[in-house]
Amino acid sequence: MFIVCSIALLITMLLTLVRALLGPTIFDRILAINSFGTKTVLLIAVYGFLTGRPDFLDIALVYALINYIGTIAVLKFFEYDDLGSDAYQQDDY
Amino acid sequence: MDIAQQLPALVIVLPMLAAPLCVLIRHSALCWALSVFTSLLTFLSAFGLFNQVRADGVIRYAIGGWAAPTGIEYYVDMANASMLLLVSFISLIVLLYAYESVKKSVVKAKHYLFYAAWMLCLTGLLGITITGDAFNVFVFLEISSLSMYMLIAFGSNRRALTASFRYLIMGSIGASFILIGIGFLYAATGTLNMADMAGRIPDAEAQRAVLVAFSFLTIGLMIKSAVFPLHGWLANAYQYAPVAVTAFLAGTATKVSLYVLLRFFFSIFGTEYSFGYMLLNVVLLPAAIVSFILLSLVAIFQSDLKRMLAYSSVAQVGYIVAAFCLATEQGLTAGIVHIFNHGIIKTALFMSVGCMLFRLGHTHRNSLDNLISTMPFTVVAFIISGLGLIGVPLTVGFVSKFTLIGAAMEKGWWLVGALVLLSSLFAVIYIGRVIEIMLFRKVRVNEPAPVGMKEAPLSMLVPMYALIGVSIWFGVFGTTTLSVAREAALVLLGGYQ
Amino acid sequence: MSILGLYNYWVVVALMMAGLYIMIARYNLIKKIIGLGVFQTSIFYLYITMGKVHGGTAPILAEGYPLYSNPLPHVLILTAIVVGVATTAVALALIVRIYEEYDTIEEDELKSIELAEQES
Amino acid sequence: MKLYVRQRHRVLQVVTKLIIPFVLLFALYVQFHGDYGPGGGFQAGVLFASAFILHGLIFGLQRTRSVLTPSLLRVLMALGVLIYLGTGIVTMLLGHNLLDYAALAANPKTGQHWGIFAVELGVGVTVTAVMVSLFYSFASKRL
Amino acid sequence: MELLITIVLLTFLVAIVIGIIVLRDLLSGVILLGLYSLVAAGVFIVMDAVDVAFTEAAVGSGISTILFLGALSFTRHEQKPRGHDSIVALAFVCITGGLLIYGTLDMPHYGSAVSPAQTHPELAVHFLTKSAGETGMPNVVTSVLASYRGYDTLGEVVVVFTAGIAVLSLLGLIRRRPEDEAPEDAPGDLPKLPDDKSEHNV
Repeated sequence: MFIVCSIALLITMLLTLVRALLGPTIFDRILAINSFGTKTVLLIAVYGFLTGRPDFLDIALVYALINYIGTIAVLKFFEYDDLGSDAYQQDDY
Repeated sequence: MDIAQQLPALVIVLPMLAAPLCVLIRHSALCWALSVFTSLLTFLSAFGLFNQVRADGVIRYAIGGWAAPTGIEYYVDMANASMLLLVSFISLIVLLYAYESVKKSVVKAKHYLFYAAWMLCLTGLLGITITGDAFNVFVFLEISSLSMYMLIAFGSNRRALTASFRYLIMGSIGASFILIGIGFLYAATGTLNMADMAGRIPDAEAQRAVLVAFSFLTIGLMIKSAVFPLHGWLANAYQYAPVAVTAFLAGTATKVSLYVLLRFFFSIFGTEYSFGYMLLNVVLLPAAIVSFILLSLVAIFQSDLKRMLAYSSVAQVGYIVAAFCLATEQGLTAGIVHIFNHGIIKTALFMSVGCMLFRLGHTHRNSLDNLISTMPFTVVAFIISGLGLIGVPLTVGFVSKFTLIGAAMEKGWWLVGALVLLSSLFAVIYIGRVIEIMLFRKVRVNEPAPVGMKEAPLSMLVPMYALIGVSIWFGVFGTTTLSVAREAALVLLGGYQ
Repeated sequence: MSILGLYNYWVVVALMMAGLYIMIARYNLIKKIIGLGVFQTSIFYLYITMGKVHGGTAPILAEGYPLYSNPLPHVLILTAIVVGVATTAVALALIVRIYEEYDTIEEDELKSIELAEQES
Repeated sequence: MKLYVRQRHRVLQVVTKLIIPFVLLFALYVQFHGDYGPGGGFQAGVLFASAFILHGLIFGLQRTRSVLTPSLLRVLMALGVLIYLGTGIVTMLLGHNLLDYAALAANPKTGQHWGIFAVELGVGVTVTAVMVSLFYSFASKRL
Repeated sequence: MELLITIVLLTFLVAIVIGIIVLRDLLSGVILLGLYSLVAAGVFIVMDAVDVAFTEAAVGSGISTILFLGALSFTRHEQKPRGHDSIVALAFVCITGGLLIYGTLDMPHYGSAVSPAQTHPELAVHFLTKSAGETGMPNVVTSVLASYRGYDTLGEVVVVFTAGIAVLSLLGLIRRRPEDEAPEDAPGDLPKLPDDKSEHNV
């Protein structure tokens, strides 16, 4: 069960990787990499159960978090060319 | 707390403590005072340690209370006790000297960062020297390297930045190679402790992993100690760093890497393996000879004093490596004694150049006409240490070159001895020309005399002359350093107990 | 299994060399640092490979697992990762300063600017 | 136009506001659970820092900087090293070797616990401060 | 299964590195480097190095990507089409790689339990069998990191600190031109530089 699952995940990872490498525009890459990260999170979770030590799910959490932050950073960089800007919000939030 | 017992730890802990304190204090003069005080205490600890080692032999200090191969230990014998002494002494002297020149060349708001980086660099260099653990060498190497990049980037010319960056690239490749080497050694022996490793290598010698580890460590350390084909980073880094930093680095950084090289070749791999089986001579000796011949020649054609001295440094590293290649007790003694002597002379030379820089604002050889009339003390200091660099009798340079040539003769390497003499001739040329200009060439008529020219401030002259005093002392009474160097050589050749 | 026993090492070597190549051959300074990242990560990989034991599990002791992988390479690499990111940060800061001073981050342009400066 | 600009990243802002406390909580968990599971001071420090980085990315550096001021960061940076080194110095003062945590309590095992706790705290503080300050330095292009 | 995952992920790594070499756009390079770290961290998990994977994911693909993006925002994003055919570099790399391959030929195979590194009685074996009794921690990596090799970790913290002050001195916590002598970062009220975009991206 877990084995089939991980093989399926590896295949989808391969597909997104292809898009990440070939992707004509930068958005293709960003999207591909974001979903690649998600697949990695899943793979780690599955692998934890596969080897019988599911207590390492913490790491999957970190991956998810880093993936989120990384994607936001790349997008913000792409849009504003400056990571620290707050140009889009002048007053309350 | 029993101070005598804690000396090995104090040598590291004191400067390491001073760095964050500097960041907390943030007051320029106070940070300087703290750094000087710390350097003094470190020097005293190193001195105490040196005496202990001399009296009782090897000291092993188990950090964290975990006995050697399990934990990390400080392993202090004659070889590194004397290196500790050299590094902490040069740091102390140059720091005393640095106050004025830093005040002039570094933005005031960053003084505390400068001194913090200095302390970190000192920590790193001392940490590399004192440790008995191979991986720990890498960690402290990175502390010293990162702080060096930062110190070099303090230089006022924008080229300091590119110099620092190129050094960073080379240094990172070197450090990564060292990391790979240590990894292969770990794979082959299963241990990281140097003494334990030395004991296990004879059994693992047949493995290719050891061979690869040896090659990678050699290349990595050659980069770090600027041996000929891999010396590219050094000239710019020395030229564009603030002069106090150059003086400090010239006396310590490459020397510590050379010490690590010694440690790995002679104590860990063993003379037999390094020179008998791996034929290290075939690679290293030509590199060393090219170093001291070619780069002495290059030095002749440099019009900037700092750059000239930088190339001369590479040449001197060549002497030291050539001495190691002899792989005899005599040769090793010559190499070690030259590490000390060159450390002292080159630091003194850079300090005197710094005095000129402080007053003139530049160090072009051709504009130093008749400098003796305005800055007599600086010029005399330059001349004395320049003579030491050439190797005139009664200077430290003579002691080490004499020993080196003697060792080469003893081994029957006449050619090496002759080439050393030839390269000394080149040194006569490049130092001699500068001296000639400073003493005899008249000020050109249509050039206005520099306004406000006077001798460098006392706070720079006094430390410089203290260092020159030391160099004269060891030049006249060369037997002291020679006997220490011989003991160190014996320890290194004898391997770990 | 034995055919694949060294596959790991070879791939790691290839990755390392690719990183080193980017570092040496590319003129763009940021690209050099990207190469450094690849190079260092591959070295970490080399170390971790050495620590792995077949049938072992992560070195967090628990009931019912008799065999663990070697924890020492993990510790060393934790330190090395930190060193790596420290180096990267310093390098990038230098690059930003270089760009501000020279208005370029291409190695060959920097060289020609410096050469012109030296001649004048 | 102004209205549009203000509303632009509302979803991200709300989501981030919700996430940040959990990230901090998770960082604390990693910091103090490092003895039993994966993690420790370094990882926790990075997670702490990433919470602030996330805040900076979404709400702009100005606001983040009013929470965690640069001078505070500088103090924290040094403080972490001092905590770590201080632990070592205390063990030296107690007559043991550098970083021998057994000195910290009568029972060596308890001493180890205290020592590792203190040391990990030091690591966490320095790493958080340095990572956030690196972000400040590299993100303040237009400030 | 384990082996399969390892091999597939390794192949991904190779593909990513080829991408990094080929692509000229620096932003793509940075993103791919982050991805490289993420995949490498995945492999570390398969190789039982959970702590390392944790750190590599957080640092390699989190922090350093952000640092790279920050640096990119100050500089140009395009790599100029040069620096491709360096024979010397290629030769150097090939020799080094060949040496490494040569060295690994008689290495203990992947996963071997009888290599010197696994059987050293005072290191690997000591840590796995005695650390729980000596430090009372189930996570051997933490106990080795903080206690047995606590000194290395001290060095590591100092390295981080060094990087912190190095970047502080190079860039400052608030960017401004180097000749600007104003007192350093006053907290609270932040001196706003004139809104001049040309200042940094000329």
